[in-house]
Amino acid sequence: MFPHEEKLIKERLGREPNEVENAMLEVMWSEHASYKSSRKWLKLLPTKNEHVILGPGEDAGVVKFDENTAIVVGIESHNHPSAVEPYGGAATGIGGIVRDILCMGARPIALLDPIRFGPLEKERNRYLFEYVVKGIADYGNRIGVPTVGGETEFDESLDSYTLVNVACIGLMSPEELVHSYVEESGLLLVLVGNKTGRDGIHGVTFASEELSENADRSAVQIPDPFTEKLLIEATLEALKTGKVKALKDLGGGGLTCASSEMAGKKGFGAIIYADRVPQREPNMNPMEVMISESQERMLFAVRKEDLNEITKIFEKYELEWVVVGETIEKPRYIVYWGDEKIADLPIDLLADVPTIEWEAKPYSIEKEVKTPEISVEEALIRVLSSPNIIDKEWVYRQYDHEVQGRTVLKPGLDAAVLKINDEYGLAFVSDGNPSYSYLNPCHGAMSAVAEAVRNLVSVGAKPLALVDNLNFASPERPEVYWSFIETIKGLRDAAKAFDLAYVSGNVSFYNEVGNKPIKPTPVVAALGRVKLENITTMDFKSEGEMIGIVGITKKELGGSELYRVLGIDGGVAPKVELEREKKNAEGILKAIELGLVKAVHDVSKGGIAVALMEMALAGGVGFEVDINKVPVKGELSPVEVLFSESQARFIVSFNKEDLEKLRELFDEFAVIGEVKGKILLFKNKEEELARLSLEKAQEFYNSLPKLLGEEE
Amino acid sequence: MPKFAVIVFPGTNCDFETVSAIKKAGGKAERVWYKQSLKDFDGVVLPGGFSYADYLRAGAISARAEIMEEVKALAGEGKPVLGICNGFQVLTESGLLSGALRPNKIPRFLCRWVYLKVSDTQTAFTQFYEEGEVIRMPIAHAEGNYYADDLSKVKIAFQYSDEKGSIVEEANPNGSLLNIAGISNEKGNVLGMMPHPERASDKWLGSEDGLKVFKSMVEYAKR
Amino acid sequence: MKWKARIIVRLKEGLNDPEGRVIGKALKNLGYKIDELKVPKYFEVVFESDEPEKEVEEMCKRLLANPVIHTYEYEIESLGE
Amino acid sequence: MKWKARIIVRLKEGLNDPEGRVIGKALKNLGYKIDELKVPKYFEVVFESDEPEKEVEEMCKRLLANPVIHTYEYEIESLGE
Ligand SMILES: Nc1ncnc2c1ncn2[C@@H]1O[C@H](COP(=O)(O)OP(=O)(O)O)[C@@H](O)[C@H]1O
Ligand SMILES: [Mg+2]
Repeated sequence: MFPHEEKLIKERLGREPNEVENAMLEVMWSEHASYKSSRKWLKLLPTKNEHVILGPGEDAGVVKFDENTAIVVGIESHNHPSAVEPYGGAATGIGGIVRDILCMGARPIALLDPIRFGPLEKERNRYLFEYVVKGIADYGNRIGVPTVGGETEFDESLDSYTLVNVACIGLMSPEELVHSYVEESGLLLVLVGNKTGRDGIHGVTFASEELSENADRSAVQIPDPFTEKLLIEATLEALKTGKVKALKDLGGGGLTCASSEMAGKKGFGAIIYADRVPQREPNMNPMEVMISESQERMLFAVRKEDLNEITKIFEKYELEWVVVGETIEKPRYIVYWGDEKIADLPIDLLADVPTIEWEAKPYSIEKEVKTPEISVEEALIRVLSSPNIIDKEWVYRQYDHEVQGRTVLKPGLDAAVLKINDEYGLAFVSDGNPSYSYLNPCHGAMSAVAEAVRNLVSVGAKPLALVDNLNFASPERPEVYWSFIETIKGLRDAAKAFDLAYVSGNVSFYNEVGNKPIKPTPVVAALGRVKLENITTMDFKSEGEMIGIVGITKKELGGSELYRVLGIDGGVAPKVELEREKKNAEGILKAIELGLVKAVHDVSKGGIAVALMEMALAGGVGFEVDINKVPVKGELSPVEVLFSESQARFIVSFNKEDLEKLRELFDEFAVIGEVKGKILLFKNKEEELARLSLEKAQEFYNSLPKLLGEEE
Repeated sequence: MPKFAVIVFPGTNCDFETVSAIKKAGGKAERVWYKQSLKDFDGVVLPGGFSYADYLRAGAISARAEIMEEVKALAGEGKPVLGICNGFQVLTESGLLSGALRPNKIPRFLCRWVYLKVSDTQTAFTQFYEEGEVIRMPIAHAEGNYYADDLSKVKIAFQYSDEKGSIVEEANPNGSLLNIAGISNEKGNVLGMMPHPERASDKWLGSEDGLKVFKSMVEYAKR
Repeated sequence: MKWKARIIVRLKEGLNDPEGRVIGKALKNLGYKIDELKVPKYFEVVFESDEPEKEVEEMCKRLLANPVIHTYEYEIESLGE
Repeated sequence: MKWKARIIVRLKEGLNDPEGRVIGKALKNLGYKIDELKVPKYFEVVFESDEPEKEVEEMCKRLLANPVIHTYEYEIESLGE
């Protein structure tokens, strides 16, 4: 808390808060819980349209899939805890987002894990990477929620740090929605799940401070997926009774946050009997109990006469429960410890935190640079073997991505697809491009949305809704705050262009190590709806198919994978032209609907070269392309054509007879080659630029275990 | 129509899709919490998941639950008992099938599709397959490496194979003895398998090859 | 009477130990000269009993070890009343 | 010189320990009077070194334990040349 805030609290309260009150206010007024530095800007984001049942404001957003089906979606970061204890930090991140979905009334059905690390050459980064993945695997697998996709990125700027974001979706029918707030007094507040220990006592404030060298153990917790799984089943069974009046999980801010928000949102108050909370550690004091962030706990509001019916369900699942308080008419937040009243605050004092606007200072680092002289062949090999490009199979094979029996498109493709009913599936994907965002925060943010949309349409899905996770350094740095605002503007404009809304999101500030800010890292997760029979994949299907490119290639290599492997920091980041993005995406959907394309893949990291290689490897068949046929704007060398990361582009394969119909769908379309043989062959007119056997390419592509020192 | 109990232990997580697959195969099926009784059921399926979070050893704690006495009795009567993944681990841990499922040769969780050769069609769960038929199903486990010092009391039902049905080392995902993916007791009414037939019972999910496991079981239970 | 048992459950001789191998390899990669690394399971149990030896033996047989693949050993220490 | 280290890695006091709790409960269900059950990690490492103490300490810090949540202890025994 800042001094001016302490002063304001004293004024509003008319006295000094006591120690317990102060601790509670401290967590509620933290950046993490109050969004005080971001709230004002987040309001710029579009949050409503015909698909939105419930926008931001509760634990997760709700999207209409069809008349009988609603999808709950949320995204969360667990960066600091994962940097300190990767296994537990990442695992409890999964636990948190899953409970957010659950407490809206939905069964969690899938997870995504966009995760980012420093370079793998360093021991600490390998350690963080391996244990983050293991944490996600052990938790997600054990609770039976499939992790169906994600991102894995490595960047110098994250040395010894990690960004762990997780997105989750849940499935329910719209009338099953439960809210996180009560609308009557006299309800019992029932705390269910794990005992409360001294976990994360400084967690909320911790997440809002730069990572210090000796972060103490209160920052991290031991994950308990066993209890989480029981909580999921017990909660869903309790909800079936129709007698749960409000439901919230305990996350940041613990019991204080959950109960005060549940009671206060619609103007009621609460009395909490803190001494009733089951304690895991001896001699805990009231303050510790009230703000502990122990995991795997939920708070239910039920009427007295329904208590028995509901708690029987908890007992069936051998979950500990206790009536920890009740809601009252008066809008106060009162805490007892035995007979002693230890806190008594106006309930809105906890939630009503004034915004802070920091100084924002623009920066401009984009500038033309010359691409070094390098042969296509060498560039190809360097990029194909970059950790950012190679196959992430090592990661997603550790995740049960099939449990619950819905996963139609598995990880490794453009987007995952989950079967929702016999006719339709839900596509789910996440994207972020911090290297672009660093050079140009606004266009970087737009590209995250645009890429997510491209990934959705590539599998044949029509975009439905978005969530965003904004990972930034300290907002107190003027350049960072400016980049944050630019990011929001980019996210806003891109979403508007596609008629999409953000239904939920998360902001994580203060991501820095050793006094160095991270790159602005907005991560977007997107949902789409796809007719099962339209689902398209990126693998080349058979020899003889023609290869076409949609979109224009420009000299946009700033933040590209080529520049990264060549150690070039600057350059001009790809610019997003929203009209073009929209047109091309619609064209792709149309082409898929009409059955004109065999394979579709968006062009992203690594440019055309990587997109083609991925399509070839997925299909087990080679190609021959002439890059001279690629429509370009400006003067580009062959290397630049192949590795530019210009936006709004797709590669498609198709049968000759469909060429004319395809041309009609796009303003910018060119045939660049054909699917053929077992060789990846790049030509410039007649000149051969590079040739690589499928086998060799596969070897590069599968080199992650080797980079981790696993192969004998 | 025969009725199957799909037993749910704390931490079981493939129960719903297993019930669906049995229904699709023409049987009746119910999720049965491990404290309920198995009276009135014509067969039992122990589904996949992480009962007791796999703490100690996969399946070890569930195998000591009281309901397993009922499962043993039912098996003794000749009724079909199928253990899938964690269910297979429960069956070996409880002694209903001999041997043990050890950590994978690369000791971590592995989720991928595999080919299986059907090595024995004389069981309650494989009668609708052809001898030697090659089928596709996903595996998803960390402890599926079958080991036994004595194979005399079991029959091999499924083996990891290549696409053509050859039992080769490269096709062995977890280090299992003789590429064993599934075994049954001598009578063929108790079968455990690591691959997930319920995840291969819908064309949209990649294959319907697993459906015959349930169809065979339903048919067998009708007798 | 209260007791504390320290129980070690080992893989039978001759069975390969993928978990030990991988951790050993990871330590080798960090530069140590590892000949062998094993990760037996280890339990510390505080319990009440009149027949501690018999009960610990039973706990191992009935739950903590799997006789198909494991051997076990233990020490029992008295914690008094 | 060759050495054998026995390393025990424990969760710090007060941390949640679902694994120990679940296994302890399973033993209770079998009828034993369990007060507490813990499952520390246990490693037996045979290695070559000129500075065994220093290296074991390092192995713990770098890989086997995370000082944020774990404490560790070890014994080192000489196995001669
Ligand atoms: N951490 C991860 N968890 C699960 N799947 C992942 C992870 N990282 C990457 N993937 C999967 O690998 C594939 C390629 O990822 P990526 O290169 O980021 O895709 P794209 O460039 O199309 O956005 C995707 O299917 C993605 O879901
Ligand atoms: Mg890609």
